[in-house]
Amino acid sequence: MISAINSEIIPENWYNVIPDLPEPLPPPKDSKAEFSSINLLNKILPKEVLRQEFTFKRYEKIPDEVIEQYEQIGRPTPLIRAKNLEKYLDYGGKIFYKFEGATATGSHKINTAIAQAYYAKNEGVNGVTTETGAGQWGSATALAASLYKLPAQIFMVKVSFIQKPLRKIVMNLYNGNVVPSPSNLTEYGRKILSENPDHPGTLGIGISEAVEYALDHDYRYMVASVMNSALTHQSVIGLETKKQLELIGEHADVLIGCVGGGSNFGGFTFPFIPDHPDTEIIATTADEVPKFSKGDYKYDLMDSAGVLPEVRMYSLGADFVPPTIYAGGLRYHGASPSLSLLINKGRIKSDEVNQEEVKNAIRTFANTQGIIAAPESGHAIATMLNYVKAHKNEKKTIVVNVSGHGLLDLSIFQ
Amino acid sequence: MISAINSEIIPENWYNVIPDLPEPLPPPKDSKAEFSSINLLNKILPKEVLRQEFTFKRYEKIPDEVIEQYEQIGRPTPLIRAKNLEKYLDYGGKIFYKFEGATATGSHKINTAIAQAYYAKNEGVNGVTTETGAGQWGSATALAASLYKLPAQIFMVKVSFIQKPLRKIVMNLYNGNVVPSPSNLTEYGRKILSENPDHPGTLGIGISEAVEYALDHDYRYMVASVMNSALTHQSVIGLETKKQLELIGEHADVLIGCVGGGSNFGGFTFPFIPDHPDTEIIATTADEVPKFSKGDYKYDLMDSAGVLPEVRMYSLGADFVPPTIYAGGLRYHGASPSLSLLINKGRIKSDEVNQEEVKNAIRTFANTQGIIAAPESGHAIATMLNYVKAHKNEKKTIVVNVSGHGLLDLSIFQ
Amino acid sequence: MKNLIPYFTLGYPDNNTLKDFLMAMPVNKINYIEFGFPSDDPRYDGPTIRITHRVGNQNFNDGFYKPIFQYFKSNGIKMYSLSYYSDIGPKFEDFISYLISRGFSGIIIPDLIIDYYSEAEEKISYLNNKNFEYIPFFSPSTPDHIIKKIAEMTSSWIYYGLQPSTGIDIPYEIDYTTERINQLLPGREITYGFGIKTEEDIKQLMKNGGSGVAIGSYIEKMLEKNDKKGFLDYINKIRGVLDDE
Amino acid sequence: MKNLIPYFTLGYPDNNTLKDFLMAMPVNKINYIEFGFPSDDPRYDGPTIRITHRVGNQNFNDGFYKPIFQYFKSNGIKMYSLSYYSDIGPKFEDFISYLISRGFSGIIIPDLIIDYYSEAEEKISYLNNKNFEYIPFFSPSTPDHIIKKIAEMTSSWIYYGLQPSTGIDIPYEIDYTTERINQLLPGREITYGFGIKTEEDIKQLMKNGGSGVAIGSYIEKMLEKNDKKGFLDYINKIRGVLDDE
Ligand SMILES: Cc1ncc(COP(=O)(O)O)c(C=O)c1O
Ligand SMILES: Cc1ncc(COP(=O)(O)O)c(C=O)c1O
Repeated sequence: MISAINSEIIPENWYNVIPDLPEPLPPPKDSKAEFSSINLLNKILPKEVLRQEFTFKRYEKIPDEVIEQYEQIGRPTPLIRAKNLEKYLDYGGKIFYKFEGATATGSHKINTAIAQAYYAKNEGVNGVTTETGAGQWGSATALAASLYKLPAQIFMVKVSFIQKPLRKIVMNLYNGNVVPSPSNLTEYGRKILSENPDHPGTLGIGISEAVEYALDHDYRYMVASVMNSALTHQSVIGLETKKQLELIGEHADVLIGCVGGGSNFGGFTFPFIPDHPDTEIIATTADEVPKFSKGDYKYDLMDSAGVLPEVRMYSLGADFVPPTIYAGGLRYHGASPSLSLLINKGRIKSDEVNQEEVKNAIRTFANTQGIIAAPESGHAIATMLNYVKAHKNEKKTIVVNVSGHGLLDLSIFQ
Repeated sequence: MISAINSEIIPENWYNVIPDLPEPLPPPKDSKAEFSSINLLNKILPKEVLRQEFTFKRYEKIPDEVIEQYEQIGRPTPLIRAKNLEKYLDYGGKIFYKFEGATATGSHKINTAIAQAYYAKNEGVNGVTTETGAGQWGSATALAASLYKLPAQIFMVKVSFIQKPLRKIVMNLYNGNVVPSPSNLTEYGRKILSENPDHPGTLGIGISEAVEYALDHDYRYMVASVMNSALTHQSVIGLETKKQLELIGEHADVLIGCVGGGSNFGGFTFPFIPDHPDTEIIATTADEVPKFSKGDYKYDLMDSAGVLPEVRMYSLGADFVPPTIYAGGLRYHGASPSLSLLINKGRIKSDEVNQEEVKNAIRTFANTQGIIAAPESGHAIATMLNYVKAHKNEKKTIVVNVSGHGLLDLSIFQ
Repeated sequence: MKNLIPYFTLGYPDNNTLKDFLMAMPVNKINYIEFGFPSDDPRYDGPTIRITHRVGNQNFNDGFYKPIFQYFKSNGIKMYSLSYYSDIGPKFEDFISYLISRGFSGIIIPDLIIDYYSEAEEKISYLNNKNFEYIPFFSPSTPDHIIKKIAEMTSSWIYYGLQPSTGIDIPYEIDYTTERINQLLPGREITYGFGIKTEEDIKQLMKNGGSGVAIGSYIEKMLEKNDKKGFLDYINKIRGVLDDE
Repeated sequence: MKNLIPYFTLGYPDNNTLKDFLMAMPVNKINYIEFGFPSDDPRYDGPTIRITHRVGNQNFNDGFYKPIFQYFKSNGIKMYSLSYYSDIGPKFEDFISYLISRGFSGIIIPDLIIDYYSEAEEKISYLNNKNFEYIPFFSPSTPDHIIKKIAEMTSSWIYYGLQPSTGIDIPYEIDYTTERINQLLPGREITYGFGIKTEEDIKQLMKNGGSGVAIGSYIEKMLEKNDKKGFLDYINKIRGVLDDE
């Protein structure tokens, strides 16, 4: 919204949690003895992104050009008190939700996509490339690239490409070139296709194709989540939320968000870590992907193809194949290292919810608040509803991050 | 967005253009000699809505409970300067857009739905009912009813019901009961079905069914557009826009919006009528529904079934059947009487754009501003792009109303 | 004294019944009377009065009413014609001459400023020149600036319709209405009409500065039922209400 | 004098070549030396040094190096061991006794506060009690409060790695880094290492208060090529840069 107050709500700096973690963050490491995938990052990430990946700087200035685009795509996003829901639940406390679905591409993903595309553009590269599963990240990448007039080459897991034709339309409207992966745009893709022309594709194959494409065409690879730089960019969510709460004189007792790779969750909650020691923070995952309860806190591959480095995180194993759940964005086997550390040290709690709970939560949220949440965000809402039930008589101020809208995922209710 | 400034942007009163029209508004009249469809309104509309339909009051206080729900569903909506588009067009003037797609149901329709449902609830009726074509209005009605805990019975034109299954899911998520019309819930529907079980339905049949249902069940009928009360409720769009422009010290030289029945357009532009005599105002329709250029300014039926009164308006005839254009909301044969009068008197200009222009406009807007506009709103954007081209060297401040998002209409790009 | 202005469509329900009612009316209780000349398209009237026009159109006969008009004129009761411009427009001057010849004081033309606004100024000047009262007809949908402008072109009383059409039961707001009208037309004689609902409302209108009320649909219903007693009681009752104020 | 601290993985590329380089090194140009004890899992080292561990693991032989350690000790050069806690943890006290017996002054344990933070305090106290220097190893990902806390538990110099792992070319920011470190650890002796890129950077680090630099990957590459002259030139050059400051 254009108003005098906008510039006060969008922060000037991103927040990086590294210097405020309870213990040192185990750095990424190479999984192979001879080949440095950390060095590979040097060739495929914009220099600035790489720097931010390993910086100890607590505050990172957001470039003016990025702030301008944040405003263009709908930042600050609203923080709304869910009064109808409070009444429906007969809850004496307060429930707020931050709505990242209000951004142009309908989820928080655009926050880091814009930053990464900006840095890539600044370094004079030819374009950007990435992989996408359900298509949220591909959409954000396509739009961000378009905003900075860069071509975007997107490798979409073939089975999703076929199942979700609307996502392809969205990416095309944003000027993105989308191909089903495996594709014949890369040697790696061609090899797989020659072995099995009907290969359904995987995120790992998509990453490998995107990385190869980046190296061959002087493109840069865009990182969707998990890595620290992405979480830093997403901190715009939490920083806005803090400011918005401050403006109305509220203090968050509880923060709740959902975790795929951890980017919306980290972006939303980490800015509260340094100065809100008493705020309860809860990370929700799907029952079907129980990374925090059944996963190990260990070094593991970020991607099943082993192209990217290993990081220390909660992981169900890089080759973990979850059931085809409706929340595509939560199928990831691990979680961002900083988030994993905070969970391991007990600063952040975790919760798991099942499909039925999530669907009901989305329904309740829709018919009280009007917002049809993304299936991923539905998990956070379900945890919030359970929390209210379990703490009925404590008048807490609960803030939940609704990371995206679900208008392109309605088929789960069919 | 929750912030100190919200309450300053959402107006306290709606604006009613009647007392500021250049000439007296011809009142509605009955089309049949013996039967008063104006009297019928008395039985099917909430009393307050009916009063607002014929009031001369320039300002109508928005009830606190309505303002509260306006905030809940995302008001104020953003007014964003389309800087990326300005750059893309190399335009020396300024382009702003008001984005009604940011509301919960994704279009301006919710603004009047909330008001009507509130008044119905207040009068202690059993529920609300309406007809819907493409589904935008049905979604708004369902949510508004749910917010005030009223049942909603929605008659959806059968052919759309079949073609747009996602819309049905949305209405269900909002607790709405949706049936394909003709249905067997009404005598009228049963009669039609007995003659032709495969009847595809029409808006006229839907209206007749809804009116019958309202009379039989002590429900109230919800009015989507055309009528003055709906335009008054929609004035929240223009009043917010005025305030937002004021806050940033801008003056609108040109206002552009699209016209189906005229509710988003009237709501957006009318508040500028009394004190912006020099502001150019342009109403866009589809080439295929050339009501302002080829229609007559005459008394005509509001609905093809002749249930509602006749009004004086630009009309292509109540039995006009437009080609199946992609913008369902613009197929209406007429336009609100007050808007028609303002066009007839030359205060408001009109424009028509064709499908290809509209698709290109939506594309351009998407890849510069990130917003995928509704096909209806795409018409306003197309007119704006043409305007900029034709007035390249005049540095105007143009404000366009983007009445909804197009995420549930993506198939037009397939 | 506040004005009570009864309305009759000429020829309804038939000439004799109407004459019977008219002649029974106590002339000391009224000072204006409004006669509807049957219209082919009485579009701003509600269903009750619409029917009277259809019936009246069959029955109306100038010869029959000439002495009746004469009777009211000689009793000092001012007569006003209610006519649609869509009917009289083509023979406007003839029709005005006719009204003058029958002793009418003025005319109410509900569709003139609505559907023929561009001709209104000229016609009003014409009437002014003829010294024939043009009674502005305003309603909630008349814009403020037009109320002012038209009122300034005339000096007679003003007819304000509370409803968009006669006999239609739509919520209206008396205090707001009179406040608006008093503000736009300070000191002007205002008659309220078109679907006034209760005696309470009449009291309120008068208390707020109204100078009279016009009664139509209610009377037509009693004519339809040939309920002369009911009609006379009603006239007396309303007269009482007006005098109370 | 600013410190130049060369790093060598013991046993790389083979015992004799390494000895050749070590004995050729001008002892007046260095004051500290860092010896990597070959690790099974040198996970915080980059690819260059990772290989040296694998090779060194095959070749290392205490008997061979005992006189060399003796040589440095007698020349007044302080020796520090770089060892992974994952290797030495199970036999920690024995290993420290061994290092003391070989004349070492202290130890750098890169994974201690990262992967074994809960054991760090106890181990550091143990080393303090033994009067054996524990050299804190910090990097960009060490949180502020931990830098402070660990530094307070020690009094020796501090090793700050500019990179997440050795020999990796990731952008770093010298001014921000030294500002942070000077603020957190005022007056403390800081050695910078892990992938310093240019002589300019070394100058800048020293100008901003650094007390020395550690050089690793570059030296290992010259050992691999058996380029003793290159190695000696490099030592001289860096010495010059440090002395310039
Ligand atoms: C709407 C939405 N929420 C959440 C996620 C999970 O990702 P992350 O944990 O990185 O926020 C995704 C990923 O696709 C998403 O699209
Ligand atoms: C998004 C959108 N815009 C515009 C319209 C046109 O209606 P109106 O002219 O009443 O605003 C519709 C109607 O369905 C709509 O859904």
